[in-house]
Amino acid sequence: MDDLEEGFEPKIVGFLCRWCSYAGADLAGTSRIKYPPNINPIRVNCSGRVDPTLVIKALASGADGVLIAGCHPGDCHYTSGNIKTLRRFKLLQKLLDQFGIERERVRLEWVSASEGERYARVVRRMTEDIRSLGPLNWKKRVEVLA
Amino acid sequence: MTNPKIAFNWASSCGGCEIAILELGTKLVDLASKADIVFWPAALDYKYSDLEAMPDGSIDVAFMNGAIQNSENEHIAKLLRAKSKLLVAFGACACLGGIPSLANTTDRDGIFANSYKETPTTDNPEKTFPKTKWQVREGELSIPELYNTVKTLDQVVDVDYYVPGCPPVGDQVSKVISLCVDGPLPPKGAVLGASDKSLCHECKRIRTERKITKIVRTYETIPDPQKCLLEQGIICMGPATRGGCGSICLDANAPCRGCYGPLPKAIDQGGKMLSALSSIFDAQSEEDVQKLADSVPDPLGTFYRFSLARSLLRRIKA
Amino acid sequence: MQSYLYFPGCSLRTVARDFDRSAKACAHALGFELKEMQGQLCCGAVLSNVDDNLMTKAGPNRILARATQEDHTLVTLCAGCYNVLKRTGLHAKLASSSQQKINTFNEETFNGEVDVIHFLEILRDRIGFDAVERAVKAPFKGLHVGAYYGCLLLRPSGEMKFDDPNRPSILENLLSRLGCTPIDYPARTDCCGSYLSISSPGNIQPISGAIIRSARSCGAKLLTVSCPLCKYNLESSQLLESNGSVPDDFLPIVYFTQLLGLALGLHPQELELDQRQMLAIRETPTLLIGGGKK
Amino acid sequence: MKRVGVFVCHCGLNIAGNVNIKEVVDKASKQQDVVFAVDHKYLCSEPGQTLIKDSIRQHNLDAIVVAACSPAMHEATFKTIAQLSGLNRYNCEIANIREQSSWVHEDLGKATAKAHITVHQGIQKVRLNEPLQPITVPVTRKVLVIGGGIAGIRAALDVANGGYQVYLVEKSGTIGGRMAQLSETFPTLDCSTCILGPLMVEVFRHPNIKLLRLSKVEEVKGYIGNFKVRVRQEPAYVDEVNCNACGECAKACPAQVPNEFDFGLTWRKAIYTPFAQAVPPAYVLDANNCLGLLPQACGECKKACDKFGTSCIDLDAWPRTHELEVGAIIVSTGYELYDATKLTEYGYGIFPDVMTSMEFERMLSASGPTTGEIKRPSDGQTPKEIVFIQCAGQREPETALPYCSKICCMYTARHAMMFRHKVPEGQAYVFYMDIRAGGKGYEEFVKRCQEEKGLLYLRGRVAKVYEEDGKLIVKGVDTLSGKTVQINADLVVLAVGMVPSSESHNLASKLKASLDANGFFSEAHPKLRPLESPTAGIFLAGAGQSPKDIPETVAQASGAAGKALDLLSSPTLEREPTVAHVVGELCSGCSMCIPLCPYDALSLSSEKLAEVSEALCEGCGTCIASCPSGALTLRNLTDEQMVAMIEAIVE
Repeated sequence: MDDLEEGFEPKIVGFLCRWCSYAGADLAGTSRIKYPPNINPIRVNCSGRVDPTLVIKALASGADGVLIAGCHPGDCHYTSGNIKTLRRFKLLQKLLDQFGIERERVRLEWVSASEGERYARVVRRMTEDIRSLGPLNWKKRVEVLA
Repeated sequence: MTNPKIAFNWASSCGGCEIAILELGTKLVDLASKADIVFWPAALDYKYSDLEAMPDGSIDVAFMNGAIQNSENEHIAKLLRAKSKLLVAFGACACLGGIPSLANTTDRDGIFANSYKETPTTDNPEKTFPKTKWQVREGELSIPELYNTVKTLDQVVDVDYYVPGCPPVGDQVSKVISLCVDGPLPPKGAVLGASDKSLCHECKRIRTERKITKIVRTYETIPDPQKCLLEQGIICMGPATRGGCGSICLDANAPCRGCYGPLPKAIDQGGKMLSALSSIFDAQSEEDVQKLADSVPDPLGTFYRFSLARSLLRRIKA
Repeated sequence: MQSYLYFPGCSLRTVARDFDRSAKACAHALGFELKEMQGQLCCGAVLSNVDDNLMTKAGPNRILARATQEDHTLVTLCAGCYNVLKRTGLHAKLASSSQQKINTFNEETFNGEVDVIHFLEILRDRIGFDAVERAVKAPFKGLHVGAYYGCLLLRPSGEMKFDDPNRPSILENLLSRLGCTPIDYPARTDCCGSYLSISSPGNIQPISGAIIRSARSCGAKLLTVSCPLCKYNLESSQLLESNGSVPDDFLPIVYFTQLLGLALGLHPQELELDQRQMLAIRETPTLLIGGGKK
Repeated sequence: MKRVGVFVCHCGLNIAGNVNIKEVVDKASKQQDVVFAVDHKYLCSEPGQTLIKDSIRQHNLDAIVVAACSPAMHEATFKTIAQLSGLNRYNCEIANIREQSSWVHEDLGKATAKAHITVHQGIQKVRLNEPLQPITVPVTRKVLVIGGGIAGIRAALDVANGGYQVYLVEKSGTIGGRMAQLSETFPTLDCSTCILGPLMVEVFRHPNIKLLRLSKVEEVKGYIGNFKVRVRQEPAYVDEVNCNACGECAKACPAQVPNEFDFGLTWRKAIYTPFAQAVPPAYVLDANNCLGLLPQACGECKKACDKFGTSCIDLDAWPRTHELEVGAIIVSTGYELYDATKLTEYGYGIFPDVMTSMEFERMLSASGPTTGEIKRPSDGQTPKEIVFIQCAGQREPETALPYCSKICCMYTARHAMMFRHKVPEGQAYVFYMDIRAGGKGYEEFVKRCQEEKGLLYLRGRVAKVYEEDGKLIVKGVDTLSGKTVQINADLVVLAVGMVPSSESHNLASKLKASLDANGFFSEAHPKLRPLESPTAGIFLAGAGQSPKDIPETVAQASGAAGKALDLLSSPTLEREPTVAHVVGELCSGCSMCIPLCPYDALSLSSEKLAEVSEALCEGCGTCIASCPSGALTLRNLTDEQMVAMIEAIVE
């Protein structure tokens, strides 16, 4: 089932911090920068709101990838929420390695309110990477190996 | 009126839960006086045929421990469910998958390869692996089929109550049994014999500052018995684990391993503990954070030691 | 021996064979080797390297995609190849939609996994000019050399990030380590006329001519370059000036690798230096060729 | 179970052009709990809002989802309309189907699909929203103004005249900023210090303004209406009240230092007054260049001062810290000049006769290094041929500044004009890309300079400047004639761009106010909220927000002051109630959350359970993410809601 399915469109859940990354994504919009529609953002006040459990939840319930995006270190609207995110993310990466989930699927990126182009680039690259990895389709994987 | 009929059975488990029941000691005698034990293979000579012979719903309460790892486990679970009014998942394995569900970090072939080939002590030149069926002169021999993925009891049959713990601690066990026998019965799906708050709530150790500068493994130190183990850098699952056990491990100066399972509102025990722990890493720069993260040995085995089958991901990607 | 994956390009096989040979010789003398990559194509410099015309990028993308099979760094000598390949690599890194188009067209995915560097960057950043200086066996005695950069090494500076586009110094720094006296002249970063030499050779003369005059007036005895086309233009403009015949004050043009080679004590023939060039170098009485230790 | 209404906006063709609105409406109407779904051309318009209002009443909806532009645009508008229609404003959710759907995806089908999911997310969230009441907090009715240039001066005066206390923090020894360095101002050729001076004095004398010079903001805590700011003030070593600016101390001082006020074109002493009209009118001692205070090495100034009986120098003075409590902060940190040495094509810093426009400005000033005469720095000769290069290092995204500094066209015209006044026989050339003279009387001014003063304007860039026998050879192109030009000049003046104050990045992180890509303070909305930072309670004035000229700066300063006064006009203000709170029966007091709060809003209660101070909580949610019991939740962004939204996406 790992083979590239024809016309496979990755489903990416995005957690965007309201002050930097969501604003950056908005800027991409106002600047009419095009990027693939595979990401669906959830607006959170701070990337620090993103409980690793929710990332795992997203993967377990059918997402092919998860993007967490926050302010650049030092620029956090809440001084250091993004650093907490970084701490959780690094350990989460290690855990997901053990579960066999490829690193390309779960990413933490810093996108400031002025980096519309960067946001678009991140989404493009992530969509491409996951497309070449193929679907994650976790539920099915578990059933197959009942 | 006749005494209520109760049954005990084990699936894929170490037997510790059976011992936990035997540990009731004389209380068992009192139990026997007010309830008839109609099935308990570990202690008394019962055959599955006896169980099959019973009419459906004829058992009042059945306590099943152990995870579901093979066809036999599943068959008996279903059988016991049919025969019992109440089915109680007894112990960490039945509730969460327990230690056996760490097998979900591999699959059947992986287990066989390891047990019948790779281990240094194995001598198996013919590369013989277990087969579910085998022809011999006398006829066909069969053994249960090992599953790729270990399951919790409620992943194969409907479960009324849960009693966590590896094993459930003595006094909780007697309380639970008498509760099930005498009532009043709590709402279906309740977790019995455990607290709804985390172990930290009953932990007597002193907390000063929630901060982790270095991960310390238990063999590397003799922890200060007064201070919180987390703050000494030892990974203690206490914050993400139900209390009710009486913090016996901590009294023995050993960290909680999480056998009482996730808290009522926690989506995923491992994920929650991972988040709580890493959040207090004393590191700002990416490099320092990376260093601390790398110093956590085996996150999966640490955070999901008892709950892998009950976790969101349940097993590793094949 | 440290080995670098190397892309010579068309000219270095033909008109600029001396550039290729001398570079390889110098590399050897400095303790590394240039390993030619498999499956070379024209770098595409002959086509204008404009962003909206994807076809011009198809070729260079192929080259780089193939290079990834062998290494993650690709070395060039010709300023033209360097410019085209480096910028192609940068474009690929952006993972833009146009890059995706190119990849689909080429049926090879290339996302900028190769860094394109110039031979000079090896000397400056990997080996270090100090080490180069230590390897010098026959230092020049103050030969007045004008470094000529042209455009392709430096511009667009935002992408090339090779050296200051207006006041570059890398060649001067190298030359002074070899014992030369690099002379500064305003025209050293002017354009040589590039492919006008094909479309309208007449226009080369004034453009390149100005560069030669500027260099001469500032006291250059010869010019050193890193681009076969610059060399061709700077030479032909002088010949044109004295309609075909070689003028007495002819200002010879040599590749920087040839001067480096001499300083490293290599024989002029290894470096494919011709008589006129050697003459220009020898004419400077203070110069000492070969053998002599520091 | 809620009755949810969904409203989908066309936004003209902005959304409808690339999203199938009908499909979105149809799908939405089939969602759980949705009892009504409709679309409209412009929901933010009056009829649009009325539609929402009426539908809420007719279908007695108790929650709505508005699918339109980004919440950053009109969330407040729609929440208010919901409130006016009898809903709790927190039962309104925005689904952003413009900025993050219709505008960014090529394929209409795909953009529609995404828009649908976005709406679905909104529905899932709003179903679980709880009605909330805003939190009211008191307001400290004082204002902090950071930066004492013309913007800070104007803002401080307006707030102070409004009757509120102002702290004006200035890092240098005097207020006045860049404007004080200017000779004249365009287009009226007013003497700059003449119009600035009186304002500076007014600030100095104003009873409501406390001026803190030689000061820097060290730490900012708190939130809108209740900021706590720590300011560190370096000592001036001179008692500004008693000093009568006689200057004897400076005469006595043996330490010579390049005078930054003249960009190093002149010298000053280590004890000095920046310029004649400096406010406060007192000398200051620049400790970095003093021959030595600790241990005292010289003390000549003190001797001189004592000799004249004023004895107002205290060489043992120490820095002071001020703990200020303010309700609003106005940031007017101004600009600096782009480092011209980076523009190697012009050879600034290599050729002495290549100077920046600000240096030229000082040279024009009667109080400047040459008392108003124009001279070549190299030999003191009067230049005859002068070249002004506009957009030096500007509008060059690849190598220098990507933006236009807006004022250079104007002051260059003025400079060229002044040159012709002072050197009638001279010739001035101006290289320009295009003339940007938008502003009252600006175009006329430039025309006047060009025509009356016979300035030679050359449309094109300069490729390089180099020296050849005593002359500066300026090589450029005249794009109108399509020819390259070469000018042998005596003096070259570079109109280098404005860059934000070097302090601003540091300050921004203390204020938690964001900067744009070029390091200027970002505004909350480029069109609708240009005076505010996205961080509530912080207002912007002057060139610290974007390059601008004096009139614009003053206008923005007064605007920012007005905003601040508006905020201070009421003793209390309302804060978002979407904050963290603890479910007591689930909390086990493990205290893992407590160190995570950047606002110290979390503490352990008497019953040893976590508790949140709602006034302090900013609702970032960092603690929620780490609560292992799930006892901490964020109001209207609970884990339950997050999961519901995740499922809306992956289903």
